[in-house]
Amino acid sequence: MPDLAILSQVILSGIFIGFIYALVSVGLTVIYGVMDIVNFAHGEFLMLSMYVVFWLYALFRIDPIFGLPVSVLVLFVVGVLTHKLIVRPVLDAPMSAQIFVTCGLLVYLQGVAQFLWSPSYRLIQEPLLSGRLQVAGLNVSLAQGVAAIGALLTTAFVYWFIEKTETGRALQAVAEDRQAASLMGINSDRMFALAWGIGAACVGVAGALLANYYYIFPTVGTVFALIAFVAVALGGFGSVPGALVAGIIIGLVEVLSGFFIAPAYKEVTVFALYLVVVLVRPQGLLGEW
Amino acid sequence: MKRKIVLLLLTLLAALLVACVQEEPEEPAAPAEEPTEAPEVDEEEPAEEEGEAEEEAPAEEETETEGEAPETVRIGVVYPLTGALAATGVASQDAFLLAAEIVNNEYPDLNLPMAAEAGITCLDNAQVELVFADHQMSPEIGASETERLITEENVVAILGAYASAVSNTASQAAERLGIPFVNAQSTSPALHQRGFQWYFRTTPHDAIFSELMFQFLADLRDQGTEINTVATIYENTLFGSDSSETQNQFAEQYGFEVVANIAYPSGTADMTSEVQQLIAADPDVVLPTSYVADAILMMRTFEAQNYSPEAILAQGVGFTEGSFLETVGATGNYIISREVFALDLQENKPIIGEVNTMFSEMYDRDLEGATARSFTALLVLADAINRACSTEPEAIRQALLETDIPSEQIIMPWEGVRFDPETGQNVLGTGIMVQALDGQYQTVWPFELATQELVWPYPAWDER
Amino acid sequence: MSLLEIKNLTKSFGGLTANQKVNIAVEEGEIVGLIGPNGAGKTTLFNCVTGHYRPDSGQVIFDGHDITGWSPERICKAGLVRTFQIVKPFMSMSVLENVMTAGFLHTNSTAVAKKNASELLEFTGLADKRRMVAGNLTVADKKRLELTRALATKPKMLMFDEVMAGLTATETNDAIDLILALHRQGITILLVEHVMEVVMPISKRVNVLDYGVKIAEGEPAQIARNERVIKAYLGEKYRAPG
Amino acid sequence: MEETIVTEQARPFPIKTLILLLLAAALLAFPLVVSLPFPRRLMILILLYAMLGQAWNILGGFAGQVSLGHAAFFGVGAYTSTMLLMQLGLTPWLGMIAGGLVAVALSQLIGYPSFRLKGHYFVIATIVLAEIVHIMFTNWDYVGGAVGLTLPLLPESLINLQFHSGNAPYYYISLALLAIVMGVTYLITKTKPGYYFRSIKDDPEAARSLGISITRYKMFAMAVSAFFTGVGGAFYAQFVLYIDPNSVFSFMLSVLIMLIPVLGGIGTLWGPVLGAFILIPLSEFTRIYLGGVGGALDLVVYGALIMLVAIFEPRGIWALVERFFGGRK
Repeated sequence: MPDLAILSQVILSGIFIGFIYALVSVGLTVIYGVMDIVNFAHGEFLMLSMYVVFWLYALFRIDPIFGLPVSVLVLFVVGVLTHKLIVRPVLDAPMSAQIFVTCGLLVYLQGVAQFLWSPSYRLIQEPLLSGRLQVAGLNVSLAQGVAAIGALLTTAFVYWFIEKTETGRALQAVAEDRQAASLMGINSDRMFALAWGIGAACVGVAGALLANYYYIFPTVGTVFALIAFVAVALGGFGSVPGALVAGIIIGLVEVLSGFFIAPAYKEVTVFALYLVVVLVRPQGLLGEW
Repeated sequence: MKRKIVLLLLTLLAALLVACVQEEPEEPAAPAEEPTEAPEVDEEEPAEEEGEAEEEAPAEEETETEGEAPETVRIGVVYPLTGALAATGVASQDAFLLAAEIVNNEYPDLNLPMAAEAGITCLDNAQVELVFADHQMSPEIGASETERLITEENVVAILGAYASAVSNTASQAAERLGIPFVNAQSTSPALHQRGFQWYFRTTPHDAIFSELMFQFLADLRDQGTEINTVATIYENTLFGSDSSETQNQFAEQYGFEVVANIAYPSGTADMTSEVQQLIAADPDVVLPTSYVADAILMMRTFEAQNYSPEAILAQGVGFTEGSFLETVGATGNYIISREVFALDLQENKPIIGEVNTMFSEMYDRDLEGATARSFTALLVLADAINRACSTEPEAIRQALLETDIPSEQIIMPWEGVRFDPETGQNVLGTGIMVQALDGQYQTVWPFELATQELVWPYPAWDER
Repeated sequence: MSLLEIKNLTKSFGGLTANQKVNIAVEEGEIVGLIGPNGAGKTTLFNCVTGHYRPDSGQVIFDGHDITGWSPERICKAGLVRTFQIVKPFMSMSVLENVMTAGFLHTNSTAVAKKNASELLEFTGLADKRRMVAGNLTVADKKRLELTRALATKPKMLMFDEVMAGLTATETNDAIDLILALHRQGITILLVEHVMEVVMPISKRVNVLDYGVKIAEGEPAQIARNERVIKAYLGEKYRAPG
Repeated sequence: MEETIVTEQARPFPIKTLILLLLAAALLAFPLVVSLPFPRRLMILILLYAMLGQAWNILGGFAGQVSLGHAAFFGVGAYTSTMLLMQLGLTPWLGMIAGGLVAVALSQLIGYPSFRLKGHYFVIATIVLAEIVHIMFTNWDYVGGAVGLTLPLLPESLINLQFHSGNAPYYYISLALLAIVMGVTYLITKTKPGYYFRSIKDDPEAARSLGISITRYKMFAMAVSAFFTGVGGAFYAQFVLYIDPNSVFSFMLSVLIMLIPVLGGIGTLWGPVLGAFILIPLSEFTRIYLGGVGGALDLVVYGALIMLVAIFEPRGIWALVERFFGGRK
């Protein structure tokens, strides 16, 4: 049995990485919840936002924490454009065509990133949020701690926005029944674009926070994408709190199983957990069926 | 609406194409030249006819474009130019181009094979022309591209393929078609043990490196440094698992205890559990085997978790790739790695400095392990072609077998290049240990080549 | 013994009881109606009987088997076949293929399935539309198709869920004729309807559900006079003559 | 509304037969006319992927169960035949069938839990299960772990399924395999299982009410699909002579197997073939002519084209072909 310090460190780290997973997943689940479409290029959105803050840092010495709003804005626009240009035409097409189009986007964005920014690994070397805090004998990387708080705030904001605001309710109405919503005078196309914007903007936050300590690379999105898909399904497609809870659970399970079983199998345990959960609750942890 | 989308996408495409076309001429012997309408080479066994065909066919091609231009010798280069290892692949591409430049023109001041005169002297100063292909890290594509280069691009030899898994299939294709395959970087020990006739490897392989690492540790121990335990942490594909396996063998042989073997999935999102396992096992020396992405994440995680063993002794690659130190900055300091090459070797070998100056002027970066080996491999091959005095594969193969390039004529710390006739492995290859100090790798072992005092133990994160 | 017997069937969703101790029996060869206002629990009962829901308690006996909790496909194979209130034709298939699909329950031969399907379409009057994609049919024709399709499984008993809802007067009359024709072939029929006009004249007996409870059972004329039924559901619209 | 007619393939249509015959003749004659190994290799890949796409199509196109985990079947097929060859010296032909059968067994194991899930939950479950298999093989030392397996070079012969002097035999074998899969698919579409598959895709609830055991038929579709995918994997192993988890189990392979029929037209007999004939050369040629630059331009073009097709013809390119023929009729 490892000593308590190591164990608590492992758990803490699991929660931290879990928040990042949650943040990436929240964006995905918003898009899904409103439109019933899984964005397979979601990881590439993350990659884009990381490059946004990286270039702000490299060219203008703007720290990621100040680059964050820019990243959110850029990603919002990317999300809206994605909807307008490639998703709207396949809105009523079969699921496979929707997968097809977002897979195309995935390949396209990876290619563009490598073409424009070369396949070099990048890292923001000295962000403001560097260094580490010692809290009760536990090491807390400042960047990861802030990322966790940012994830929590963003999730809470998105939840508040969808549940409590007029626009949020309009989003829900569109998600529920597009035709009924349009009878109520809601412009569903605008709501869809908004959902894509919000979904991508969430990744804008995630990317900016992640860039404080993670490497940046044209295919970095794939590292997080699969986990995000699983988190969204585990939490329940379309459920924002579900994505948060699932993200943290996945982070914890991954780190704990990596520590106690073997790192080589840590993804297996996460995947197995997903299967077990959906077999008992086919709609995911907090999903509505 | 739809029309708008098309316009947008097409404009984007066009813009990218234009950007690309504009870039091309900057590179000598730009690789993307239009595929010449494969001159009617419709033979079943291209290997046989290659020799005769070579005499005329390429000449014909050239007359079309450049009139009286000299004959060219085409060499195929199969590397990862996109995907996770694209950075290294593209850098290697530059190194090959520089080597070709040196072969093709007169550099009488450089003490390198083939440098003094222009082109392949024995073949009327024929120019070396490189044909690049991208294998995208896929063993299947690696094989098919090799085959394509041989049969359609009429290359006389193949340089490939960086990743061991791809070198495996690509060299198999070359073996089948009877064309020499020169392997500059793949370090999987299994590769030269397949009994192939056409496979040549200039670089030392991981078993040699692993042994060197333990010789280094044993040397230190003999000097009184207390080292008892080691732990391997490795990415669980071919490269990592091979490396860990040989390290375990040599640990036993040299009398070190292995307290943990930690395999992790390459491209993982988080390394906390791996690092915590290390902390729990508490080895004196950590032996990581990683590609660059994982290496970056690993060091950041060490830092975040405030973990500092006595030493970090890496199996090169991810930790020594050109971009690594530059990317991680101060975090990378004090890492020790086995290396095939270091710039400070120029203190003992001036030729390294000369070549590096050319390289950095042309491509705005310094030579490192991968690029130096690419560079060397092409020179070795060109030298063999020159001695073969023929473009016939069998002649080149024979010449390769007779290769004997002395240490002074290569930019590597090797004792030279000479291939084992059975396996095609360079028997004179060896390595060095380097340590990162102020963002630069400096040679620290063998002690007689050292340009810097070894820093041991690895300083704690807070004491830097 | 009744062909279909629903005994004390109870089904609730959360706190809401959709059916409470409902008892209904259908004799072989009968046409029986099941009516009730919106939200009376007709469709829930229907789904419990045909296996799409599992009842909380109670029994469903069909043709001597206790089919409670059986899967829909098994119930169909036993000879009890349903249609859907919101029609569910196989949208991408042609009319003929729709019926053939159902016909494969009793044959593995495509030729036989095709022949049988063609005959059935002749019978139900869809023969000239056999090549149309089902998704492009009118609502009335979709309902007709669904009925034909159900027929192709050679049922002992058919259950129609609001088969006449949304039809014009002429279409309703056509549908009634068709149902009577089926009845003449010896198929037992349970008609669940919200629109009463169609149930009353052709049903031998009528059951009335209200708030999940069966409030009346009897011949159409009796039902029409029943105070509770009138109060719950009929209003002034359908009083017994005289 | 115009009266849409569902085409019945049985309708005599000589032009169609003629085209088919010409196509078959061209395919048979191809290696005789083209002797360069690379175009042949390209054709072999096209035929192999057409076969894989068609196998996917049986489950994803006809029965409507979109799987993104087919690499698992491909991989176990490749590993089974290879292990049988290396351990027992079994001829790859039997290995191929064994590989297919192991894939079937795996499909039933995967199908049982995942068929209870709907829509995207099912898709994610297939991804996750395939990834589990991938990771297991990566860490399973008996089958070479991450290092993979290098097939022993055997004397060239039909029974050994190895040909070193030229790849025409591989070509004909892949053509035959595709022909078999096409035949089986055609048969399925014309018989009871085909009708059942489509009914499950169109409306599972209605299908159940008509006595169709949808789980059983989904499992059946999955089994057929997995079998041929496994056979394809075994063929691939013989063809490339080296397999490792990252190339035969990769998620991107699953995506590619899906993209082919989706591009060509899912749920159609010819869609996957068409898709393979477009997608594989597209990816090969963009790589060859654009990839050598190292600028990833190939990916840009490839990705853009995929999006364009999806936007303009979400039902796949076969729909275009049908419209074209429909217009001329």
